[in-house]
Amino acid sequence: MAALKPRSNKTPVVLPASMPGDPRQMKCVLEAVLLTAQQPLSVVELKKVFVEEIGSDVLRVLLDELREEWGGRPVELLQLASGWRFRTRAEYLPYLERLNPEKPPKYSRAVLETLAIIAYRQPVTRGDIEDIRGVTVATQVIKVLEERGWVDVVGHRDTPGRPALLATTKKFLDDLGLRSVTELPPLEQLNQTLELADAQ
Amino acid sequence: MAALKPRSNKTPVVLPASMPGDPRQMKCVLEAVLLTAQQPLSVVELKKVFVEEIGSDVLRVLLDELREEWGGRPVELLQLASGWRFRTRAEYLPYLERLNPEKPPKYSRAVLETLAIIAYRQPVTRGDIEDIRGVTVATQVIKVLEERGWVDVVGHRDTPGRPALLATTKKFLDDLGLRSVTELPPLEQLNQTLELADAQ
Amino acid sequence: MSETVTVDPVAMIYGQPMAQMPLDLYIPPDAMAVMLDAFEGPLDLLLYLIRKANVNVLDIPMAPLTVQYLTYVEAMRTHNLELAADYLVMAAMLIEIKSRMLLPRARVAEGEEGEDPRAELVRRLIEYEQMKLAAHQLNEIPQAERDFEWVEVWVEKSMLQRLPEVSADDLKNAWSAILRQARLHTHHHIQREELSVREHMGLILRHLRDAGGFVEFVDMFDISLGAPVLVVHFLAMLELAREHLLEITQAETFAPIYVRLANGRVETQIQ
Repeated sequence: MAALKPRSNKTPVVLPASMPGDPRQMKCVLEAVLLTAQQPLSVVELKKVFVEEIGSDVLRVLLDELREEWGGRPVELLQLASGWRFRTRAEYLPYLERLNPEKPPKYSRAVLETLAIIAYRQPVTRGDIEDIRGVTVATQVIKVLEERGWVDVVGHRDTPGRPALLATTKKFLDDLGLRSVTELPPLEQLNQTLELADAQ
Repeated sequence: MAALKPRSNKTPVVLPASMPGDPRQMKCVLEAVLLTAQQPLSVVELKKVFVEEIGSDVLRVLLDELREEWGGRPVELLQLASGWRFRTRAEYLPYLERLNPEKPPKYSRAVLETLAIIAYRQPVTRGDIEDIRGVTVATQVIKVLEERGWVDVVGHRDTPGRPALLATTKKFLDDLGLRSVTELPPLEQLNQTLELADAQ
Repeated sequence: MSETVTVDPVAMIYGQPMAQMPLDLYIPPDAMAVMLDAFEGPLDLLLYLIRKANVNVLDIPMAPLTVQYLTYVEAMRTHNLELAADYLVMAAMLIEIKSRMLLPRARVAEGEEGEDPRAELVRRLIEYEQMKLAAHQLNEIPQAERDFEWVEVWVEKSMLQRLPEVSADDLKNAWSAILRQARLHTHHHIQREELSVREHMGLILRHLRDAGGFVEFVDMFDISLGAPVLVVHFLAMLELAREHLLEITQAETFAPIYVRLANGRVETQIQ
């Protein structure tokens, strides 16, 4: 009966001779296994891959070499607590992100209003911001903007307590695609629009 | 009002300069994206990865170069029906299996013959398959192929009962490393003495 | 074409003469059961018989084939194998073809013979055989998961710090909200300000900060920026002086004018 062979391991390709002592071939095997693994692989697991008995020390040397060989590549071999694993380098994540864009996070109203006040009224102190918003400004809010590199302290007002004067930075303008603060939507228009809207 | 371009480079990570004209950098990006992809990526999808506009022809040249560069490696870049993807070379399977001894799906002759008829004669109805095989086709047989994602219903024949028309999917081609149905092995032209494949 | 029927029958099966005993008919019952179970259907069985006899499919000797087929079908029955109706349909078809071949061929037209009664069977056998081989070849193609694995390198998404995007419009909207709010608290007024003056106030403070808090007046201006910018810059400097944020000093008439941060102190917490 023409019973079809269930498995087709009749690839014409010759199996790589992975005798101990062919480190290059062994590294190829490790590479294939690690590139397809769904989780980190420990040295114990990696040893199972080879028919022959392989010392942990030998394997470690091979893994270190493999890691070095992948040094300049977009993907790096890492030794983690639970084993070895390939990982995409951080600088390539923005490209992956572009492929599967997720919704970007949003700043809270407090952060946005604080930023607006600093942008339109700079330089301002935290007290000024609180006066305008009518509420206390949490330290965290200013910190978020400072860490983003959008706002920094440009001086101190010569009043009791010498409060820090905050202003927007060049990075803020760059990130918003502005050449100057004057390119922000003008305030007078806003005032008028608002008055019109309120009048109706 | 300042016309703002939507900015997406808000990562603190410095983007590698992937200006058009730096094919090496672009290939690194392609490599990173393709090595991590969970399914084949089409040229259209790959273009989205870059900030700049890139011609399909340029991309194809880069992909071909990348495929060649990976030539001697345990992992190969393939162009499949739904796009490009890296996969391990067949000769490394024994090693992978030792790590993960889970038995791969093994199909009965009934399933394989049904698959062949759908692949070579598509679109076909279950009745067509039964005519060719000379036996009733069990529902289970079709179900196995549908669950694997290799076969699906593409329409209905305009005859009494409006039987479903079955065809193979892109996943079927991808999983077999093919770009198109035309790459299936050509049918044997049998007209003289019948010789079975396993005739000895 | 039908000379095979002239052989003396050795047996009668289903009322049909059997030309010779199928040569391989005796098989131990257990093996027989396994073998019969392996046929995918009547076409598969017929192909097996034809291959065994090593005959041309285009010139099938119907009588012995039919006899052998029926023998196998009978064997399946006696082994209580589940016998699909398809096998019996095929048996009927074979007998019908065979009997039609015994009849003189009707002349369809001058010099032409009518269709061979075996034609349809041959067509089906060839097509099935083709698909059977195709199935075998399909199975030879390396398959995902069975013969290779897809590469799927780990991506640690948390390494990508996703920062919120803000547009100038967002700021405008935030400002509108503030204005509405401010309107409710009428005790303070938000006036229209010359924005560029405010921007330059920041620039001047930064300049002084970076220069160590003390700069000669003329060095505060970049002539290349043009008159309007210089005027705004100057206004900003006056405003800063008015707000006591900087001091402008001159030791004597015509001596250099210096601009320095109020108190002359450099803010150490500035990076």
